[in-house]
Amino acid sequence: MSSPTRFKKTSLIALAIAIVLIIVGIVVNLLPIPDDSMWRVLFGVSTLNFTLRATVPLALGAMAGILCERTGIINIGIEGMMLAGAYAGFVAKVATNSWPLMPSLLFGVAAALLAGAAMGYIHALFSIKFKMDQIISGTFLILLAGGLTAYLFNPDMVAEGKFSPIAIPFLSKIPVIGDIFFNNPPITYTALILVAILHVALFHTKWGLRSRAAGEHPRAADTVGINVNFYRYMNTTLGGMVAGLAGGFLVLEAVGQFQEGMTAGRGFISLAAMIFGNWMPFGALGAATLFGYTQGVQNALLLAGVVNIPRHFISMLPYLVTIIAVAGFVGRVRPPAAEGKVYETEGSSE
Amino acid sequence: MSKDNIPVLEVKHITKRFPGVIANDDVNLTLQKGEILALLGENGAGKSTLMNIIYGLYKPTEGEIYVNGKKAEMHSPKDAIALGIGMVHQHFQLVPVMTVAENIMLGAESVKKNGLLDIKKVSKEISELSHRYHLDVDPSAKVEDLPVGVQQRVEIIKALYREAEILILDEPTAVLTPQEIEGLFEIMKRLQAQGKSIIFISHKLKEVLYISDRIVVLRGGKVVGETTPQDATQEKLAAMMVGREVILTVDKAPPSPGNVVLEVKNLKAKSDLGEMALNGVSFQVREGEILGVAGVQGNGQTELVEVITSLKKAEDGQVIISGEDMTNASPRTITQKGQSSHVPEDRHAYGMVSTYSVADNLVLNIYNLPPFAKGITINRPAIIKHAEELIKEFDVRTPGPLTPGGSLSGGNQQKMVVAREFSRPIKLLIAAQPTRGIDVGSIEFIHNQIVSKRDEGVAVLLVSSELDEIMALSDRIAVMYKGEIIDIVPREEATRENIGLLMAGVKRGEKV
Amino acid sequence: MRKSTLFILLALLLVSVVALSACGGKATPTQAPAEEKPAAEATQAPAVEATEAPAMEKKEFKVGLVTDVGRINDRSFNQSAWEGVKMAADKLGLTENDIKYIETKDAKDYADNINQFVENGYNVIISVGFALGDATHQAATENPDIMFIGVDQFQADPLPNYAGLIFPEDKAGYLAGVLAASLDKTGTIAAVLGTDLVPPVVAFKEGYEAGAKATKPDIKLISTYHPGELSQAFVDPEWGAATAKQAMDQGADVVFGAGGMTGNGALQEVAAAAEAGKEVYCIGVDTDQWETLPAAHPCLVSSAMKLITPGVAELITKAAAGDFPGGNYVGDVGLAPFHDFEDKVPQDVKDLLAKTKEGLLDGSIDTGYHPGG
Amino acid sequence: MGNFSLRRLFRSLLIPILAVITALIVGAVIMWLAGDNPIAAYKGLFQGAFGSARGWATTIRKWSPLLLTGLSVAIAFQAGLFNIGASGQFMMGTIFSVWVGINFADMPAIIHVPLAISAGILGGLLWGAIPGILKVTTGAHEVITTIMLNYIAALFAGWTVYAGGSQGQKPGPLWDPAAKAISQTPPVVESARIPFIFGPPYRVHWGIALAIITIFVMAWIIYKTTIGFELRTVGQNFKASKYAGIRVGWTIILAMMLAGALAGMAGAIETLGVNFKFAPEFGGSVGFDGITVALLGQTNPFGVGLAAFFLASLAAGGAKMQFDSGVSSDIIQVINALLLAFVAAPAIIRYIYRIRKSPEEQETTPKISWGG
Repeated sequence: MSSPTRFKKTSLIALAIAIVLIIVGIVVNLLPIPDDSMWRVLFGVSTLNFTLRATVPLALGAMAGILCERTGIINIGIEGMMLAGAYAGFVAKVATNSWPLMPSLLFGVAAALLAGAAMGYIHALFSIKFKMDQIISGTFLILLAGGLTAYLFNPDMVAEGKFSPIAIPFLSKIPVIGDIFFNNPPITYTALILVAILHVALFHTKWGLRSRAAGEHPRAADTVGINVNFYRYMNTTLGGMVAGLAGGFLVLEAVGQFQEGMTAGRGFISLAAMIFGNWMPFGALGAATLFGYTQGVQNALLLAGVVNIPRHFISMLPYLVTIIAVAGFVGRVRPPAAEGKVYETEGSSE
Repeated sequence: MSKDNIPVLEVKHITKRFPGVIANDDVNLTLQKGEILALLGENGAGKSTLMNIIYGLYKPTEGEIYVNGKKAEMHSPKDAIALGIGMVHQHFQLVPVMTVAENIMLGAESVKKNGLLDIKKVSKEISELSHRYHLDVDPSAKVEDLPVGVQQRVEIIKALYREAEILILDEPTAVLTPQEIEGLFEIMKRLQAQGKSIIFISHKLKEVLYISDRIVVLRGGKVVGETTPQDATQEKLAAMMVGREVILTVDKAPPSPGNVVLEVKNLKAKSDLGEMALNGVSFQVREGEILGVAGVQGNGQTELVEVITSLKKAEDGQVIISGEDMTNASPRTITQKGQSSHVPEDRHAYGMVSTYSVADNLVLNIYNLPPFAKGITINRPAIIKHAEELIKEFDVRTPGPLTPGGSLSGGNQQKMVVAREFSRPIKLLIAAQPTRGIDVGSIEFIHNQIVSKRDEGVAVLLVSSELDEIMALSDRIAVMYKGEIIDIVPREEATRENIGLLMAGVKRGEKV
Repeated sequence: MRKSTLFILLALLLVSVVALSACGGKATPTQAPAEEKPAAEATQAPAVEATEAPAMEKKEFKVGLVTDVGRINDRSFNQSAWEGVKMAADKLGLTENDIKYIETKDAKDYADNINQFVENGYNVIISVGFALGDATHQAATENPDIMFIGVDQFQADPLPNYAGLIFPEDKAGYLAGVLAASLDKTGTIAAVLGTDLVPPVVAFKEGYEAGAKATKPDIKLISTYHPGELSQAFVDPEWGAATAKQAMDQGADVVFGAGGMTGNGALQEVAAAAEAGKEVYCIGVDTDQWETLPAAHPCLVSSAMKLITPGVAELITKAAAGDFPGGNYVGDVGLAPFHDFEDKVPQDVKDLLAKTKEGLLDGSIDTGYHPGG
Repeated sequence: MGNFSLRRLFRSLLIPILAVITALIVGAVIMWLAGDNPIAAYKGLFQGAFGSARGWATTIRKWSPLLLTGLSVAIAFQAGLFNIGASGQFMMGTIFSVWVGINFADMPAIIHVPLAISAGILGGLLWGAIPGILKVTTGAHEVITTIMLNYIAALFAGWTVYAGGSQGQKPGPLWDPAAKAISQTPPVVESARIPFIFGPPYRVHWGIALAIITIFVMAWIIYKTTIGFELRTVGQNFKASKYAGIRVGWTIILAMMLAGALAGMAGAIETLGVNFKFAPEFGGSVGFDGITVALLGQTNPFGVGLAAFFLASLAAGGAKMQFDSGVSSDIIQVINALLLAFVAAPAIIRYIYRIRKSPEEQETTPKISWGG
């Protein structure tokens, strides 16, 4: 029996890139190549570590997008959801600075999830109940989160401490792989696990089956008694939560502080990763890795002092790749069929 | 017809109103166990609405439904499914990107202890069902890769998987090839033998006579008759289905056909779904004659008109207008150079822009011609003046030329479209369903306009699924069946019965 | 579910976020070092007072400050400049109503924000950051009666009513480089820098590298500028942190973080590593970051300081006294105290630093940074 | 008919007006919750925008870019397209106009200024054409492509003025060597600067007149020409426009080119009238503000003019608001966001104020097709 999930071309390309990267990384770091060789610069542990770190928020953002879009709600507001999560996580962390570090950080994560969920719920409410154009609703979330967090943020608030890496026993001792994958802070692990969970959930559970049906053919779902809008509300809210976690990652794990506009376009690159990954969790992870790697390698080149290509062109890569993907130049990506359409239960007439 | 045993399904006094339309008007229906009940009726007779009510998709405005003698409260298909009702929709409700097994279990999933979907178990059950009813499907195939006939089997298994005792098949043969239809009938017989009760919806007389135990005819939302295949003939059923109450007569002189204006040669085209909808259609229309295209909706008439007017691409063949090959020319070339008019079938989608004023709608496809435009500037006074004249001439009831077209009544919207299309000098008129969904007064008016165009020497191609309209207006009648013109009958030789038989795919001289 | 869902939801969201913000804001003062307080309160003070206080009193001396895109309490140069204003206000006996600031939100608004003060009859207007140079120069030309102080604004074309407060950042960087090279054990040190689009940052970097090389000629230097635009370069702590990590992965054990929030991100990353037991140090920039960035305490040996606060205060005082110096005014630089690392820095390093500072001041040591001319 | 049209005018204005009022009220509630004084804030805002000659000057100066980007988004909406790309088109307009502006020093102003503005228009037009062409030829949705093109434009613009790095990176072609390490262009030469109507300190330039003329030109194009008729028909009813013989693909590309041209013109006017140079930080939120302006103005050019004036006054009053009341001007973005929500979903306003939708009333939100 063939698997019910067939990867489309682009998601395969994205995934293949990620896998090649890892394999080359392992080989390069195990072979006795001099430290200052170009191979070490391009695929050194430090570069791959940077890649993973840049990948995590992008992957989480892409998962948020997949959650919403797979049920038929377009989400261009990931950026806003992330920012809201980042700010809420930060405020909660600051408010509990006096607690022991771990509970305080976890409280921060909870707040980030909650704020993200609230943003997701607002998006669902506007899109479904008030029939607002979903793109405009997403734009609204971006503007609202940007404005509100900037308005409320006070730099005198200082968060103390952030998540530190947790080395996984034994696994972290594996050369190269251990350094890259098994010595990370908790949200990084969560993000990677989440991609796998989301993949399984989408393609191998009742919830996933129904969610996808709501996004592909809501009428078909309705005729077998599935409440389409319930799934849309639920998944958009969950998507918001995941985006909120991406914000929480930035504040509570990566930086330790909040900064106005600190998501810095990551929401949009997540969107790009989701599209390039063809709305598949692993495809999107692959794309996010590729985009993360462009940042990592850019920095590695800068650190090595050998860069001669203007960095602007390297930074353009994710955006160019996305345009190429949506234009169908590399095996066309296919969004969920019912995306962006309001589903009303009773047809007006035959 | 009352029997002692309780009917599995009983529908009492169902009325369903949509804004401006009564789709079902006090409908009563019973279904016995193990019976195949055919529900016969033309398009728009209210069959699908009735079935959607039974299936819990629509709420009836009035009336009650009883299942196995118990009153059923139906709020959603979930309730209907729980009561053992299954439906195979006319447009398959299958998710194309999912596999057969996924589609079948959707909403009634089988889950393993660890929370994951139990595809294996479902596949096994599907295999059992397909074995028992000879419904061959591969549970792991993707639906979008399957031919239509197999997709239909998936729909049937979907209902059986939910242990449906009552099966509603909504126009199941509409999309099938003759071989597939035969297969379907075998399946239906087998289901019947296993004690399932079936409602079979169709407008194809032959099929209904062949398969059903009992026939109920619906027209205009009402039940107009009930019979059995033993008591009925195709002619009788056709008369019942089409009805005789509204016979519109139009006074017209005998035709005086001139040169050929429109010639269609071996035209082939695909439907929006990518299937062949036109399989080599050829005909001619001459000056001063009306060629009526009759046929049950969905036999390629829509595509025929769209291809001639270049709204759809022809795959093969030729469209020649006034001697010039205009196959796949731009719509503007067809209208303006080909001096043709088109009253489109779906006026809301094609014929008008509902947010535009009546005046703008009246120049929708001629806004770029003088006097409405000079260069790129639009001459608004000319457009308004034009509108005022046409409103008067065609008796379009509107508060004024600046009222949005969408706020007019259906009949007046159509008069607006007709006014635009009939008011300019043309050689060819293509009118598709020109009187659909409008009031009798407007129908009469539009019919007279069409005839007067003919009398002016215009070649008219009239496509209608209203047999009365075809009979009243046409000089020759072409009948379409499955993307082909099955026959062209001169008006004098045409009767309601022989055209009705042709519409059902029965050729002249062919025995039923 | 339909009724008032929206309102309950929006209300809940807003109230909780706003309330938490307020509560978070209050929580900090008890934790942050005491010296920080004036700045924190100052942010609220003008807001409350301004609406209540009667507008006009006698003849006044009023001082206004326009920030670069950023906050007044940015724990960096905007804040230092504002503290200079307050220091001068104390000295001159000005009330809180006589000093005021505007935070710039958009680079296009510099001129408008300066004009707010011009229109309201302010005597001295301070603009912070080289980016305001053009707007300040224009305003100074248009308003010869008002005195302007431009922090980090080099004057190529001096005006009598416009003083550019500039710093020899290369010298501060040089000291930091000497310190870094002295503490280094792995042979590799790093600098995570805001952007090469801004001369002071370049000066810091060049000085840092020269100082390090002078101390340990074979030292390996990893220094990176933020690759983004000016608008992101100073406000991308995640990049700073990730780059610091990358540098540490490549063996760096001292990291100089110079570049606003971006640099702070780097310092915090190093601090986290230090806390986890790694022997790494970090050096801050602009102000004594021990005071402004408590999160960096585990690694923060010192900071390469620009003494903006006293520089601004001095210029304001001079303006009040009527001997305002137009043109370039060079402020002081230096290293911040070692605080908790006092014992970790060997005496010979301290001596070396003292000697180096002397040499830099008397010109016997050249940092090698001589931009354009 | 007099009464009838007055009622319709009132009806069409009701939702935007209520949206503005509601946004201001919700904004006030947020300020109040955050411990700020909303009354003082709004007073400062109003005085800042209209309380003095300089306030008026600032409002007017901020009006033209908002107006033009608003028109850019609006014209795309008219054709059923969602142009999130105004900021990228603005950026390309800036780059093109600044290139002309810093060169040709000996050209008379009467030629140089129009030439530089036209260059900006061309830059935006070309950048706007890309998503149009991609949509028509490959079906790529303009929302995705314009978002991506915004980033590409910003990076490209950044590269043109890149000062070069200390590690041997080459500077960009428009970089001003006199600016040393700073990434910016040289100042636009005198002859290419748009003259002032009111010189310093007001600095109101003739660009605003150009912008106002553009309102009329756009209104003329949209409502009085066959091109406008085609744009609107494609936007209202895709199928009917095919039926009407309109070249749908070309019309979509044209709409995106017009949209791009308008945003590019905004960039040119800002560069030649206000900034006189380009530096990467001159981008701001013009693109998103344009969406709010277009929707608030109901995509009608005159409505867009009014809406842009309103948003310009908010932006202009921000400094004074902060100065007087201490309320951070970030609240203005919050108000803009709320405004966007309330105008884009009239259902919310109807829900709050229990307004029934009259049957003949049309949705004010433009129709945007997704995936089609």
